[in-house]
Amino acid sequence: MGQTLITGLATGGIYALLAVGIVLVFKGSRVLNFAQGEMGTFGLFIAFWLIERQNLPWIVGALGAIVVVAGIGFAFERIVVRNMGDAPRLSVAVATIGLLLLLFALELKIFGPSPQILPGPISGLGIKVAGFFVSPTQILALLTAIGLGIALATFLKRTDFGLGVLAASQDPGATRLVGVPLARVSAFTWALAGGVSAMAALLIEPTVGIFAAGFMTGLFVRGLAAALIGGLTSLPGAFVGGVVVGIVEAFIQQRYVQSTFPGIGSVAVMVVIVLVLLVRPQGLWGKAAV
Amino acid sequence: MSDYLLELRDVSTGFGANTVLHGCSYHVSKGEIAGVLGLNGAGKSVSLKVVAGLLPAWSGQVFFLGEDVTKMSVEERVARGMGHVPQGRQVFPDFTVEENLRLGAYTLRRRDKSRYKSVLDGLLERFPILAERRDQLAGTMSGGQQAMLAVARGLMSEPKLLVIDEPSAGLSPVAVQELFETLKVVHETGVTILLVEQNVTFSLKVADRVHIMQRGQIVYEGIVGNLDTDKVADYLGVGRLLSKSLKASAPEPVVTR
Amino acid sequence: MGRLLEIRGVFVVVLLAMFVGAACSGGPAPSAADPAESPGQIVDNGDSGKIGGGKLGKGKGKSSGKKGGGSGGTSSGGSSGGGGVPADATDGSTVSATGQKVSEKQQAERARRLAKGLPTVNMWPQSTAQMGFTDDAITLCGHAALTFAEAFDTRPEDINVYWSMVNDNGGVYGRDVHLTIEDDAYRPDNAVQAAERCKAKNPFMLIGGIGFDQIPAVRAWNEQEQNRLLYVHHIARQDLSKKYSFSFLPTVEQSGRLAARWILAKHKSDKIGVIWRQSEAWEPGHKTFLASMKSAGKGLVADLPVQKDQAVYTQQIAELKAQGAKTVFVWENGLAAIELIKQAKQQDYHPTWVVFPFQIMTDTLKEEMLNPPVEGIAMWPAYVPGATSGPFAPYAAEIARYEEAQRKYGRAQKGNDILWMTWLAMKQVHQWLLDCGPNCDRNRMVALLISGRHKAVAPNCPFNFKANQHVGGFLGNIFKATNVSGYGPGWVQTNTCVRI
Amino acid sequence: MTDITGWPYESGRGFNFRFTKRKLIALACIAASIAVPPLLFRSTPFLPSHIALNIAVGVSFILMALSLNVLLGYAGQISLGHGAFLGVGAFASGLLTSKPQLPVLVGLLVAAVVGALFALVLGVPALRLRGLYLAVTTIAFAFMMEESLFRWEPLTGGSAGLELPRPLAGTFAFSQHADYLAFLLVFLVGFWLFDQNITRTKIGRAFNAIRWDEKVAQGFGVPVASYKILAFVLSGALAAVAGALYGHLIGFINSESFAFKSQPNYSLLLVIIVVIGGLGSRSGVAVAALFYALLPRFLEFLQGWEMIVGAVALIDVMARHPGGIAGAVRQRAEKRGEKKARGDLSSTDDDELPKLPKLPRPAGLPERPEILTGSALLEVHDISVTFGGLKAVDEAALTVHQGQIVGLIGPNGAGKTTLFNAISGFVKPEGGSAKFLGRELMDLPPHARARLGIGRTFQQIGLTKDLSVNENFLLAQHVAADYPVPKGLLYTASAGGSERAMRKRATDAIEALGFEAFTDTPVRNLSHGQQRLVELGCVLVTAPELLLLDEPSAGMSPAAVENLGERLREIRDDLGRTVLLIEHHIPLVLDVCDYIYVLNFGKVLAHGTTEEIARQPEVIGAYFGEAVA
Repeated sequence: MGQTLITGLATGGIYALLAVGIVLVFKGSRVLNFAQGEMGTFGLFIAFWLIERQNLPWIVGALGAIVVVAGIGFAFERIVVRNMGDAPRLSVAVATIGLLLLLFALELKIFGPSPQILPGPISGLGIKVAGFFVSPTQILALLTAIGLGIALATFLKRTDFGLGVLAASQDPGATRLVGVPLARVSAFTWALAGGVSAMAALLIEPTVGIFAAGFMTGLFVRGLAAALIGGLTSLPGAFVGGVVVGIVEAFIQQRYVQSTFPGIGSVAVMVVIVLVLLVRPQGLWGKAAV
Repeated sequence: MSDYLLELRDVSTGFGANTVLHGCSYHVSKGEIAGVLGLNGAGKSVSLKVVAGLLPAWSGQVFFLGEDVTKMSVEERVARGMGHVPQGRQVFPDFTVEENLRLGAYTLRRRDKSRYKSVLDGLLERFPILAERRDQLAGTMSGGQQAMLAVARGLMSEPKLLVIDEPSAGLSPVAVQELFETLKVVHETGVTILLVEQNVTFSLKVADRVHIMQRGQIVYEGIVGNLDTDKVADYLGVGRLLSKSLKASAPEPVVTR
Repeated sequence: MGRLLEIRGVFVVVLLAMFVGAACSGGPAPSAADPAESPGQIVDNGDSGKIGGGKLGKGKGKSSGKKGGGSGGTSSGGSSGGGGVPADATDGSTVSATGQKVSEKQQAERARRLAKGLPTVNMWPQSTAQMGFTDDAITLCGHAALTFAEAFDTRPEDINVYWSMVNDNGGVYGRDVHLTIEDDAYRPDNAVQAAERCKAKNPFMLIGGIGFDQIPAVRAWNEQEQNRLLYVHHIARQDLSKKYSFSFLPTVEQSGRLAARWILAKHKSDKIGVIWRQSEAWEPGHKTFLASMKSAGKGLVADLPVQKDQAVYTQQIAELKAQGAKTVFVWENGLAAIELIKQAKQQDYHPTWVVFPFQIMTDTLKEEMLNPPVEGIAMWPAYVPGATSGPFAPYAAEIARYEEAQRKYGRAQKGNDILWMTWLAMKQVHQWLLDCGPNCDRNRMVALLISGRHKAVAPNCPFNFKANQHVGGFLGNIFKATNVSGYGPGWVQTNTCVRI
Repeated sequence: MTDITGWPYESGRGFNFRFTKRKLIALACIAASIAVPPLLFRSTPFLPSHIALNIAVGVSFILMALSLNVLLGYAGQISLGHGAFLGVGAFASGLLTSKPQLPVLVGLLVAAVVGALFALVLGVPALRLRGLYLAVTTIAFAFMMEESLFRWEPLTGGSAGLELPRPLAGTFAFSQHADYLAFLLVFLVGFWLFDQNITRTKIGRAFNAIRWDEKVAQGFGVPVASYKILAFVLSGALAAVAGALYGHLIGFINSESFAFKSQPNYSLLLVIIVVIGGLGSRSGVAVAALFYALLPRFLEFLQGWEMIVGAVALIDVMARHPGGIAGAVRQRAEKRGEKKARGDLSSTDDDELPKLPKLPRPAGLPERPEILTGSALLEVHDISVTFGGLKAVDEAALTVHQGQIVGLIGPNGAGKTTLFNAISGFVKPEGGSAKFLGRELMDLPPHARARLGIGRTFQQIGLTKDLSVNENFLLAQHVAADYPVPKGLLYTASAGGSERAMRKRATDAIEALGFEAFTDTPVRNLSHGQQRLVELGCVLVTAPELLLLDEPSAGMSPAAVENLGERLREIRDDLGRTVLLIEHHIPLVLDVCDYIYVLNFGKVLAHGTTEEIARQPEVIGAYFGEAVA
């Protein structure tokens, strides 16, 4: 029983990281970034190239991936999101689908379709934690998720620019009228979201082992569920949502591990999404944003 | 170049195929409270959006502090000293009063962080209701209190010009009265005010000069106190009923443009 | 009502036009000849004594005049028909399937002996029986998971190493053998489209690569009236209804039985669990495994279904650990096994895994494969690059010849188990082509196979099509992951050609 | 009312060509001529089989894209998981035709039914969701199907999948790709006719209205909920058939063929095709579908580059033309047309409202009870509406008698529009009742109230702005379209008759307004005054008993306001209609209204005849903040 809870918490931490990326972009430019997952996979390929082909240490590969994907987020915002100005949000969402397909096609073209294996930051066997068993990478994932959350929360609340980012999500018009450069806020959130998605991918991959093009898109939907539970506009909500989704999925899968009906876990996650949308579209913390 | 604090010169703009402003021009001199009046849909608020930079002008120019700012971004105009009290107040509901004020001082804190404390305390003194509710979320405050907060937030960046858009909409008469006094006090401290207001009497009480807008153009401009009441009443579609009350407050007419 | 009729009328008219058009064109359709249903005789103009009745021209030169089309079959229209017997069919020398230099005359003699009394097969009409054969070339085409090339480290040019070697030594009865591989991306729907591309090349033989899901799809495709190629493929379901498909490897069902027999022999005392891919192509093996276990009175502590590319197995591992399974049979492909073992190690769970052994697993997991050593069941001999001593000694010569050919004709890298497996398969096909003679055609090839007269080329395990005319394999090898000196962890053969 | 779904809509006009009878027969011949050649030249060099195969794939893509266009293009319901419907159709047909060997046509039929059922399951939550939230639900639905149902071995064979045989016509099997191409082309003609029947009947217009603004649709009597479900069901059924046809073409499908992660990802690719093709434009979508299906197949050397180029093209098109290519084409066409139209306009002062159309009561209207002149038409008793703690309307009561013009005045934020919304049914009041002709409105949905004979205008012009003036007049007659939906889909004689009557009535109304020049101009390109006029015309075209007008004088010049007064009197006296009018322009109110209610802070401050109210200037003074002095 406890083991399932631990596993749920660990994967939940990773879903939370994904959800934070989704919520950041939604707060920054009121757009649901469908490429959030695939940006992570692209980061994995960059890390793979740095670590395996140029055999640099893991940390250098990871940082390289985070910087490159943050750059992709920044560039996409600067080139596309900005000059779409106040075009309907769905057109911008479709543009992010374009980014998803572009990254997917680039991965296939540059790195080839075959699955790759990337070693985790700390290998070695699992450790006993209060009688239950967790792998080192899962612990690292959870710690990073929490650490990033705290760092982000303090930055947003303490600094002026951070306050500007939070204000942008409440009322973009008023934010500009107090002198906050909305363009820079939007660029910042997209770059940060890129970095966060690369970090999430780097932490998920070791637990899964093998990754290929499109690897993260499957997990994107779970990150989306987590963000929705939080209400798409609240960072703490995204965290709680991530953990909830992780634990629900773990318990359902554990309960039906013998059954031959496939994909019970993902069915549970989807039912959660639909229920949250029907009952409380603005999620547990957020305000009705759309 | 322009010798007014703020001047709109032959500005036309609109949305898609609809042109709203057709060569609209008006000006605000330093230390003055200028009111822009007009019926619904005359384009009053649109002109403020052009002043703020939220809406690009298709043609014509906007001058602020004598400089042509037509192409300048919203943020830069605020940095140069243009404070805003937006339509419908648009306070940040999930922020406390103090956080709203701190955000209002965004440009001030970038210019000179040390002045923030003194400006904040000064304003809290002048707006006691805000001082009491310093840590209350703006979203939970009443319409009148939010209006006060919006004005205070606009003042936090020590603006040279405060642009206020329909502050009285949706306020109870008592709140309107308080707002009137506040604006009078604010004006005394030397802040120039550009006011767009649908409530005619309120504007005439507050403003020094009045510009009347009709279908995207200024059709009448005059100093309060010597307005051609019949013409004003007619433009404002208020009809003869109200001309009586207008007469009381406007002695002699001024030739129109 | 006028308008209503009119609309419906238009629709009906169009449908009628379409069917009428179809009906009338269905009749004297110009090309799609319907092959005779029942297997008939080998088309050979009676005197089986003479090979193909064609005059055997002299001289080795490639350009020697084209002999008149042998009686083998009139070539109607381009390469789609068969070629005749090449002039220099039996006067040169070539390399035999076992690697010795041998004269074509001797091989032709042996083919003629084997041809006597072959059962009659008439699965292809005379006009297309020799498709893929021209005077100086034989075309073969295959489908395989090339997109997983990097993972399995195989490229089209590597797979062609065997035939480059044969063509360099005179080819088969003077004909060069050209093999092209179409990529099926390890997915059944792509495999059908790859087979479609192969069909456009009119190959003599369609060869199927690894893939429990891909092969059934192509077999079904191949039975359709306008396809019907001679399809030789890797492990697949029994499914004898597929008349045009042959495999000299055991079936999915037999592999399941072999695994059960091995586990009962070695791990009877342990608690046993099984993880199996939930798919129609994998289900038969799982069924026979369970049946064998049950017949031996051995219950399973865990029987867990998984999906293709499931990637996350935490719950299954937790269940196996909870049930205390000491030996786990992984009825899934190599990539899934890697993820499973990797994730199990992270959950501090170390049973004896029984898997399909691939070199990518030992190369990736390295030491994690060794304690306790992972066991594997394979239908091909073990291979570790460069290792020729110890258990590899019996077929060290073959390994050396393979690696030498890789260096000479391939991308000069050290080769891997997939290429080794392909090398052995091509070697077997070479033997068949030689045994089938210079005037071979598809009917004769099939007759040769189902007669059981051909010989299995070492180190492949022996096979025999006599049992059911379509599946020849009935033996398998048992591997164990061990540290091979000079290379590191690799698969080593502990038990050879174990009976199923 | 801003565009709730936040979606840039281009009307279905595009460059579709309209079908008359003569063209229909011509089309049938074209279809036959397309279908027969592939049969005759089967796998000869003229049409080699792999070319036929690629073209057939192109045609299947068109069918799939058309199915999504109905849902996303016409009705504006964002479905990002359309691949799931393709899969459902393919597996349903596969199951029936591979194991029990049923004929393929039966398989296709069952696929359509199953697709419709699954669409129903997805359609119900769609009723309450908008924009991005709906998009997310559809993705969740697609993932649920892909990761569970499509992998359920007994149903789909799991990763081994199913074989889908080619159809049989008696002994003739469509095994050659050229034959199957012919089979597909017949279905293409069928889809095209079906789609055309949607756009030219009340169904397509209702979809467009729902896409633009549900309130406007309800105002014209469109039962929005049931039409949304209809959009999902039609789209689901068409998608299932298209998926099945594609399945039978490639002969084999497994759990991954329609997966989200598969290559290509059908769900997203179809969205791209519909969006790039320009929403709602049938021909644009078909061209985009062909382009996307055939490009990678014919330009083999592109290998991998085509997806990169495709993705960049999509991002670029979205950035520059949120309305898609056809949208861009239309914008250019309209710009030319608009300049011409605006040209003639500037000559006349567009705010002069010419005479309003005096049209007889349309035949198809539902029966209405007999009304005695002067009797109470609308009686509202203590309606209260609160928004987040703020009492927008506080026990308001008013009565409107037949043949009267009643004014409702009050400062901004006094609750006037909220009261209107309560009467029209867009807002649920806490308590109180509103009787119209004795019928209690509170237990009727908005569209039912409209059918009773209540016309409504909106502050931001209640028209479908991307549809043409003519189509708005047709939409306005939705209440009078008395043929059932299935008849409309088959465009039966009765449906055709009713449509022709509505078309004639629309042309009469447009002529009466003198707007013939702008019949086909999208309303968006008219001036504010003209749009106001078209809205008035639309509301009047079904001769409703009561008109709720929300600030018609907003943005009008004094001269135009004078003219508006004339028109209002004309509506009351000549057309015998009753009007409840929200207005800011006091002189207009005093001049035109028979009775006035003054509202402030949601309460009725005072009410009385115009003379009584005029005598109490302090009432209006208070209204203007006189108390401030």
